Amino acid sequence: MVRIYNTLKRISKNVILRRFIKSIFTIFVVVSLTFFIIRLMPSNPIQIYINQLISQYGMTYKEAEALAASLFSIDLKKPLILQYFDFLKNLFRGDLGISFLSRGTKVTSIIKEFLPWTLFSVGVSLLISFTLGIIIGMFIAYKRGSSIDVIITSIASILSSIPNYLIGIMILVFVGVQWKLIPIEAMRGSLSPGVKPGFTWTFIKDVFFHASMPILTYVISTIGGWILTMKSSTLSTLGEDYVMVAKARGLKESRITFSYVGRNAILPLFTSLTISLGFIVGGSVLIESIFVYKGIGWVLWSSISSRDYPVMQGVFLIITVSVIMANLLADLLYSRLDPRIRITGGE
Amino acid sequence: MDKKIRKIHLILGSLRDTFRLLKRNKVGFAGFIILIFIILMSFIGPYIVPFDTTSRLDKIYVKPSWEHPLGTDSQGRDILAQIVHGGRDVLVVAFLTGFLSTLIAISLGSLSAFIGGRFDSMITSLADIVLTIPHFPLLSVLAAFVKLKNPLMIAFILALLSWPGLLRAVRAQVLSLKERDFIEAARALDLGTPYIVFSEILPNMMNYIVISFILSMTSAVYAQVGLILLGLVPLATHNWGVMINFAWTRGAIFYKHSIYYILSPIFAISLFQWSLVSFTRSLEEIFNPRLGQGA
Amino acid sequence: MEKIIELKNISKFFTIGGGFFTPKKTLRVLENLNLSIGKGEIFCLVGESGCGKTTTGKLIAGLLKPTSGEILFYGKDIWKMGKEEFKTYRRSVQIVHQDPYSSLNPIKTVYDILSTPLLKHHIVRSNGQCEEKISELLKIVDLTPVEDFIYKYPHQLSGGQRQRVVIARALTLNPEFIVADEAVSMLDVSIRLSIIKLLLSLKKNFDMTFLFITHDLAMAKYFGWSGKIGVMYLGRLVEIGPTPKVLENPLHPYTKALLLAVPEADPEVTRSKKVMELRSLDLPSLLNLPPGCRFSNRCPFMEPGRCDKIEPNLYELEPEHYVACELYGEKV
Amino acid sequence: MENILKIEDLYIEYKARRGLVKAVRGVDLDLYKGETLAVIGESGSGKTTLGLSIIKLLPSSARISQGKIWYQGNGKKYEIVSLDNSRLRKFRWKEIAMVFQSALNAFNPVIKIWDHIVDTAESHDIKMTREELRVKVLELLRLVQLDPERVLKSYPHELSGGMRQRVLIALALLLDPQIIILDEPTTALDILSQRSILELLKKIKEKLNLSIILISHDLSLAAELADRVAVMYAGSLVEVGSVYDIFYKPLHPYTMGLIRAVPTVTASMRELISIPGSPPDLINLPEGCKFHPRCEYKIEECLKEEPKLIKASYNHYTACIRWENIRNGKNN
Repeated sequence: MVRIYNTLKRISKNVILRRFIKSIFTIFVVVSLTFFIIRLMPSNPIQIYINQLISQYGMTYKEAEALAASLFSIDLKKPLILQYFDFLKNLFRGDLGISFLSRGTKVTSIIKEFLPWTLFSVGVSLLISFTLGIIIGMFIAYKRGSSIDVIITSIASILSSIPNYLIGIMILVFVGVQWKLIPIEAMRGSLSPGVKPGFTWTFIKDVFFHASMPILTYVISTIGGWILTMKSSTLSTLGEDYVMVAKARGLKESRITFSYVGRNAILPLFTSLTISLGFIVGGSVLIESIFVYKGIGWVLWSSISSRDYPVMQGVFLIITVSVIMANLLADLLYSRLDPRIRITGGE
Repeated sequence: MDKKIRKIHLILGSLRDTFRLLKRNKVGFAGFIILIFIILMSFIGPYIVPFDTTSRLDKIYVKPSWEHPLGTDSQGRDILAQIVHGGRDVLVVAFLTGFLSTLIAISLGSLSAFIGGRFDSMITSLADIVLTIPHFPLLSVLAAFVKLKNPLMIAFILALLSWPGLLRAVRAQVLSLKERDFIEAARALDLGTPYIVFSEILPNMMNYIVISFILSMTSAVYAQVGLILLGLVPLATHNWGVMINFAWTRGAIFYKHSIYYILSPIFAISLFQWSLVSFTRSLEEIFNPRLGQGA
Repeated sequence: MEKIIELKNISKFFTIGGGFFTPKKTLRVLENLNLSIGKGEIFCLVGESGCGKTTTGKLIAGLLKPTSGEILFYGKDIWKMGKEEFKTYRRSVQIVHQDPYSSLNPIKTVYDILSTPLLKHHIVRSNGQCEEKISELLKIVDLTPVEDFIYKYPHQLSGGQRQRVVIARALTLNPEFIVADEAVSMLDVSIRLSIIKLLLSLKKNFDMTFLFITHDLAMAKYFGWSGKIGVMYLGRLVEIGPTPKVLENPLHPYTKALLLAVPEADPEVTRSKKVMELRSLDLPSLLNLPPGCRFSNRCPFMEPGRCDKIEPNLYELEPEHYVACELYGEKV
Repeated sequence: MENILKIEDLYIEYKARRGLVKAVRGVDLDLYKGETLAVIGESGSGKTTLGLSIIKLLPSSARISQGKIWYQGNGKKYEIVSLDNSRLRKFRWKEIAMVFQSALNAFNPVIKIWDHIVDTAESHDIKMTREELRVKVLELLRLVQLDPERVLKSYPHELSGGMRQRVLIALALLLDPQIIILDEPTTALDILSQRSILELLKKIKEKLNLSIILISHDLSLAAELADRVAVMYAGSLVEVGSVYDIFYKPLHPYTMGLIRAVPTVTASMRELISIPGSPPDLINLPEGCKFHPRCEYKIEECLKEEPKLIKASYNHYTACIRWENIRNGKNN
């Protein structure tokens, strides 16, 4: 008993471990939530599917039920709570069931095929917009009140308030249709047919060719937010005593800008980073559907439209897990950058 | 009697002050005016501008003219009329969502701050979890199970996801206000908990509440139109989202002459979102002058 | 003298952390506190920040509940009182805070601030009476002409004026006892004295009892010359006695150190002080208190094996003058 | 005596929403080599603005509208107001260092103390190897009674308030400046930590023959440390003189009022007299002498013109036309 208590105490003292356990807990909650939504909703998808099989293929109820159960990897005869445990067990083994639509395809292999494209496009755009946003935001904070500040701030605030899918549609309409600057038809999908994955120029070029419009959309729709947040964070950091003392100490301007202002001004942005991550990944459902960029968001949408429940469930889970993991990563990065958190655990 | 009048004068004076401060921030003031305009257009406009739903095949995708200031759609119907008639649904859902999520956030947030202990950690953990789950995928999955027929239902589901942000703010505010000396003085004066909550704490949080209310309206617009766009909400009425969905699913996006039909709802939604956001920014500046640029 | 407030073996611990994922820690803010305050007396509680004097004030005002021990109001334990009795107690004890900026609700006028308790507790029967009573209160705290202040918001008043409104608010319920928690330390030097004089006039005119909490020994001396003083260190009372005795003949090493350390507004006096050399400059944390006497790790007179082992007893060396130091153990 | 700093007819204004704040108005002040000059004033008297202007570190809303500040030390002579940015940067800390009021936030929270030292040294092209720098810093930290090895490895938040203040003082001495400005160096500290800082400052003063400007609202700090005292009220100097002249023979009604209003601990109990009214609004200053609304010596002439500093005796200046009446104790 005492040993368990001591272990728990040690765990609770270690911030990183604490965050990790919290993430695992969140994943567990989401997993359970997904299971019970699917099983308990008024229009229970398994039941719908069984009915569908009966009416479309003339199966008996037993046959249909057996087929449905095998697709979900669930024994429907067991009590709900045991089904739940089975579901957890399967999940732990990496078994997310089988697609309704293309029979025989495992949900996990669908995820394996489509997830990388989303991670790639979202990751690249986040990197671009975060970096650019920080640089521009800090720049206009230093130039506050000037006309360049006024112009950039207004543009940023307009960009940050327009929903990202509307930006996507506008890009499609203007760049693709009205001005015909890009071949939007050819850009669909995530890779052109015939291009072999590998570390070749053709492959890399093709990857970027297909991902360019989603990336552009993500960047345009998020950069405004980064600029504004960084600007206000920089402004408040500039008002900190230690910046004034640094000036009194006669430190070089560059040293103050990067080590004193910059580094401290970025810290609060990491909290926004975690929220923004969920938002962008969530938004990929819309953006990828608009550009027909075949990532996990597009799969989610098409599985919803075709009522392919196992895929829907698996993909939703994986999206959530990736966001939680990315949050954990951002948290760890943050605790690396802020010694106050690293050591005391924020007390 | 005299005192009542003086009190009214004081209130009027502070309203006038707020308005004056609002006018000082030009962008915020523009946002405010546009917001008022959009609200008036969406709620009173339909009584002034008629919407003729009959198809006019001779007038497909007509360019803007005096008769059709924004041109016509694929069935020859006036676009302007559709914009005027298509705002109400979007606004109602946004408003309801803002209202519901603010209600949840304020009640849970202040309870959490007042009760503390296990209850508090439970609520904050729950808020953390809801905040980490990506909302839009969850909404789309939910939409596959629940027929989102009426605005109240959509608003309710959106509100169930959007309270945690405001809850955190409310909780932090109540925690800090609770420790303020004037609250302690009110306790020492035995003014009673209801009085302390409703008359001392809540009015001091009004600015947070108003701002979060408006911000949750913007996220409601985002999610609602997004769901309509993907066709996950039954398309019963004409609204801005439905217009975009039609443009997208029926291929108008890829048709060169349909540009006014696509851009009109996009512009209307963007303008509405922008006016909400810039209005809140100027409110923030009024409530917290230190955020403003220079003294 | 009748005792209005008595603290018996009061301890107050706070726990921090204790969420699902955070460790729990106990802060022993107050331990084994005993003191009593007679009717019409001024009791000054002095000590450095974090020594527990504010917590003591809040316990006496009934704003916090002690972890253990009893707080007696005219001999009755306040936390065992019936509802009505507790109400009488609560109204009899009022508090004046340090920060005149945060102790007034920024969105209420002086009139609102003062009228709410008056109306709520039926001290006045009508609005007209209320206005009369408010002018009376404002006159007591020297905010005249009344019309210039009654409809002002706090932000339209200076720090000193706000503190006067705070005092007027404390007077609305005709209290017998006022806890003044660093009531002047945030005010400008030229304003402080006038507020102190206002408080003294309340004692004289209304036979008010005061608990005056301060870190400023000179203020405690001026305000509490006729009363008693209690010196606190890390959650314990180390010395209690009549103010002139404690300040002119301090017994506890900590009190001595304080008196020698405090700079004074008189060049000759302050420069002729011989400062006591402490063994450590830093105050220990409440989470990691030294064993035995809590001052033992800094005290230059520390006797190893005694001071750092035994909790000191309270010795009465002179009538009414107590000290919690084992070095006086043999003398008694 | 040799002048190291000379402030000539200095005017500083702030832009605020309500109008122009006249923070410093026509200040003339000398600092002699090796002396400690205390600038005493209440909040809003302009003392901190004056201090910041000496290293030209005013916030962007402030403007020096008139005046000059001459610095003469290390065989160099500068006029600080007209220094360009790059020369100003090299001048700061090397010639004049400043210890700020809020030492709690004076350090960059994300880098260690040692990095602060290196930053400061590198920015001023000190011709020292890392090892030599380390030796010097260890010595300075020992001088301020800190454990050098531990402190250098620490992040700012790992040190207590008193420790941070001592680190900042050590850091101020790093480049051997000629002048140190101390802005409320002990306000946030406990009495015992405050005392240790005061003793430390005395030691430094003795050892290093520095010129010190001490900015404070606390008369007792001036009494403890200063050779000369300058009293500020509403943006201008009202009295300048030796510490003994100021405390024992004040010639301005404001100084006199302050001294009569501040209690002491060890000196015998005396009656205190408060200054009526409150400090003026810096945007709408009264006509004539800025103190006249609160002054008991006021005559009609005081309302007409603001008096300049008048030499009353050797090294003793006052800005009051009735100083002779004050000296003779006559008010008629």
